[in-house]
Amino acid sequence: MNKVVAGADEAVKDIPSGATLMLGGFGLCGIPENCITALVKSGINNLTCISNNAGVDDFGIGLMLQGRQVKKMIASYVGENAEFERQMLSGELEVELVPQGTLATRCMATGYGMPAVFLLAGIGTEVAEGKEVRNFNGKDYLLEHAFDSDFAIVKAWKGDTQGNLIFKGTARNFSPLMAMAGKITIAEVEHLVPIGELDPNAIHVPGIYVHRIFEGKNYEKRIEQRTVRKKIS
Amino acid sequence: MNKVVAGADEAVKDIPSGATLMLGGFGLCGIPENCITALVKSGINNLTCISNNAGVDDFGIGLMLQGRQVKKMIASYVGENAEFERQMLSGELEVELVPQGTLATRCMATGYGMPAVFLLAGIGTEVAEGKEVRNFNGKDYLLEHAFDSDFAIVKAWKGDTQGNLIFKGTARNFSPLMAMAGKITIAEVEHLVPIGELDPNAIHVPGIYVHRIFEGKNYEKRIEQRTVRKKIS
Amino acid sequence: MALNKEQIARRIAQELQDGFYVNLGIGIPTLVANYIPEGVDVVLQSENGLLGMGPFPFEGDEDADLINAGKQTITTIPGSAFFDSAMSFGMIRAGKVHLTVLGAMEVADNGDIANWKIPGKMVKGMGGAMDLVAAAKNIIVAMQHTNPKGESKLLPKCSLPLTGVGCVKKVVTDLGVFDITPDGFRCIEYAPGVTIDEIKAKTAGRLTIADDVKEMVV
Amino acid sequence: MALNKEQIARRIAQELQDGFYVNLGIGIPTLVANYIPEGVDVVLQSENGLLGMGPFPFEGDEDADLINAGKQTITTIPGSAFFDSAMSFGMIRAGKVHLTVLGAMEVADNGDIANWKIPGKMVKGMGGAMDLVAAAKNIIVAMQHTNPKGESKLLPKCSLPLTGVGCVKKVVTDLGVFDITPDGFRCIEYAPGVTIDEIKAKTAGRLTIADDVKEMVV
Repeated sequence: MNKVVAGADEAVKDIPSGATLMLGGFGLCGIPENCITALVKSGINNLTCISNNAGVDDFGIGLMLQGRQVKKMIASYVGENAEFERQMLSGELEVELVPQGTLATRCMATGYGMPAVFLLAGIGTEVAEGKEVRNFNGKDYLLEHAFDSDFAIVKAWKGDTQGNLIFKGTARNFSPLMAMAGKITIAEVEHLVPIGELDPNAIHVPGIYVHRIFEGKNYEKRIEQRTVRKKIS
Repeated sequence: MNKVVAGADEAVKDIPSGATLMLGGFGLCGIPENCITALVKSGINNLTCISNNAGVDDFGIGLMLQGRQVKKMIASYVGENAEFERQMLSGELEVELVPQGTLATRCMATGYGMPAVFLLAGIGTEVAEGKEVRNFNGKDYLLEHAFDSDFAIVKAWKGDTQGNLIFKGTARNFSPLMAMAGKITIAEVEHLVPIGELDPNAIHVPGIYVHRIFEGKNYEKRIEQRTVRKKIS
Repeated sequence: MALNKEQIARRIAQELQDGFYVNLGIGIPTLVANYIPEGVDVVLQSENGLLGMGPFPFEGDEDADLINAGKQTITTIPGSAFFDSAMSFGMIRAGKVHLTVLGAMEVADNGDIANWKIPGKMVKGMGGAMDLVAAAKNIIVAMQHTNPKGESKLLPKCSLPLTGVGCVKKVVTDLGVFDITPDGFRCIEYAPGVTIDEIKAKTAGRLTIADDVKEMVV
Repeated sequence: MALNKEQIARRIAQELQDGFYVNLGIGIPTLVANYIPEGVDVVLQSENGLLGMGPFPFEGDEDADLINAGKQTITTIPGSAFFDSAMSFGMIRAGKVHLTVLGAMEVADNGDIANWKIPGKMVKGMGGAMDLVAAAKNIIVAMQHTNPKGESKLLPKCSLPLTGVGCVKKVVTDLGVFDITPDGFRCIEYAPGVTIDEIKAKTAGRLTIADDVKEMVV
């Protein structure tokens, strides 16, 4: 069951304007760089993007914001993205801010076929406004719904031609959850290997969830906050 | 953070009669053999056991049924365990039969701090009796609650002294989910290794969920249905 | 002449399409794996936590940590992946499995299925069947047309406790192939040597015969 | 004299107990990792998917695939484990993390906290803070006692949009240590050189002084 496509342009070519996309990554860590470049090039717009952050001004989803391709962001953190904050405060960009764990769990719910779950985060805050509150064992929870996403786009460390994925370090973050949640899931990987090369016990996302896969090129893997210790010699 | 205990007897010694236990395994595959032996020896009773099956008559949880240690079984499958079926039909044993996916997801809900989830299985059947039904996007779902379990007892393939666990093959099944759901989680492992030996990317259950760990002995790993092909030479 | 189990499995195998992820239940459904058509690439899911199930192991190669949902020793094929039971049923519920084949004690002409319990007598438990029938996109039942007493298992209404409601799409028995339609069972194929009259006589539920009904090729 | 950030962090580190799993937020809380007491074995959780966070890497050893929740490059210690964000917040919600330390813009005397938004002006987003405060067993806030304008951040009621309700257990500021009680903030320690009068003057919320209030040891 070969799911390999030629590259990012082919992988995203049928994504239409107006689509809802999930994009993996936390900050700039583990973002699908190749696909984002292809999406920027494609010029599609009116997108709804579900992603923990929106990159920075000049990298990651920030590039799609610069190009006014995004109609709505569903995210947990604006962070240091000035253009994101500006578009949000000016009302140009529709923004749904979702607590990070709720965001992750709503992605998981989609991939696990659960329409809704009850979660703690946001009880008593503006996040709870308009949401159903229910008490279980003396604690209040919010009813939170699974996402409906047309495409999920993630970057993995290794993948095989059948779509099995393995992530590395904290670049895993939301990506496996989103990979499981896409109606169509596109995975770009740093290392594409033949089937049989990955340890079946160590796979994070089984290929059944992945529809297209390719080996990405020229990863920049930009670091947002380079923090180091001095070597004492 | 060393969680190593001497062995099965020590690991289970504070489990009281009347406790609710989750026990990993599917059929006889991946069951915590050492801990079950220790539980049988301990003579505690009035237990509620949550486990996909109850082993066979003379192995696994079947041994605890034989010894009348179990008051209630929560399981998806009786299978070929004649004593289980007999005790259930005679009313000696209280039994809650739960669809397998619902059982797994209710375990996961516990470990993920979700009090309840909506699931499809059992709609329109006797499993739905007395349960809340709710429609999402035109489909009916049952409200299913997380389990409340005092102890979770699982067997893993490898584990380190900090409680990180890795499972092998289909011996994984319910075990990671249950490991995450126990108020106290006991893991017996085939290979106990020093910290740092397991690949941090390949760990199925992080040690935060595990309270006691030891290397098991004399694994029989009995096969329920030995099915083979003939070699054509 | 009615089909044997192998032939039922072979007929069901014709339903497999290239690229399908398939879950095969215990019994006749397991045999379907032996008849996957040439050139059709399917991946078998075992709900106890495996994608990429292979054939039974050679003698001496059995691994206690490698079984299918029927607890039989199996093997894996290259590209396989293991996962826990929550993910396994998660992918089933999320509609990622294209086809589920399972056995049944009874099927009703509206697609209801019963296969897990005979009250007061036999209780095997539902295992994963309720999850599978509630969630799978496409469910084919493989079973004998009648029970050992000769009574029809294709009924107007199930008499046994249900496993799922209105979920079966197709039934393949030793006598023929039946789609579930708003008008009940529709016979689209009959087994070689089996007459329509025999099918009518042995089907208790509502039954229509397709205009283009034909002999099964197995 | 009021404490500096390092001293606040050092004081909070005294709350760590052997065997704790701890989540440290961005800012002062991150510094707590530098002052873990001798003989106290704690494991640091980073909610972007890591247990067993180590110190910052040596120059040249930075790995873009290895960051903390503040997006800083970090290292791991032996015994670490990576996982996805759903499991990360799952273990937080399930109460497996013993202590969470985070910063705040405002804390109310009933334990409410606000730290994610200044309407119309600054919206960083709540990130994982709402999940952490809603679920963690024990939450300590590390912050300056007053804002840059000199206004108290320990209030009778938060003026900013809330992050969580009634969840903070303890506040450590540059002026002292405060438990949240039914009677509001209770000062249990004051920073060296800081007077109770200064604390009273700079605390807008209800405040009591513990009978055994003492000078902080940092």
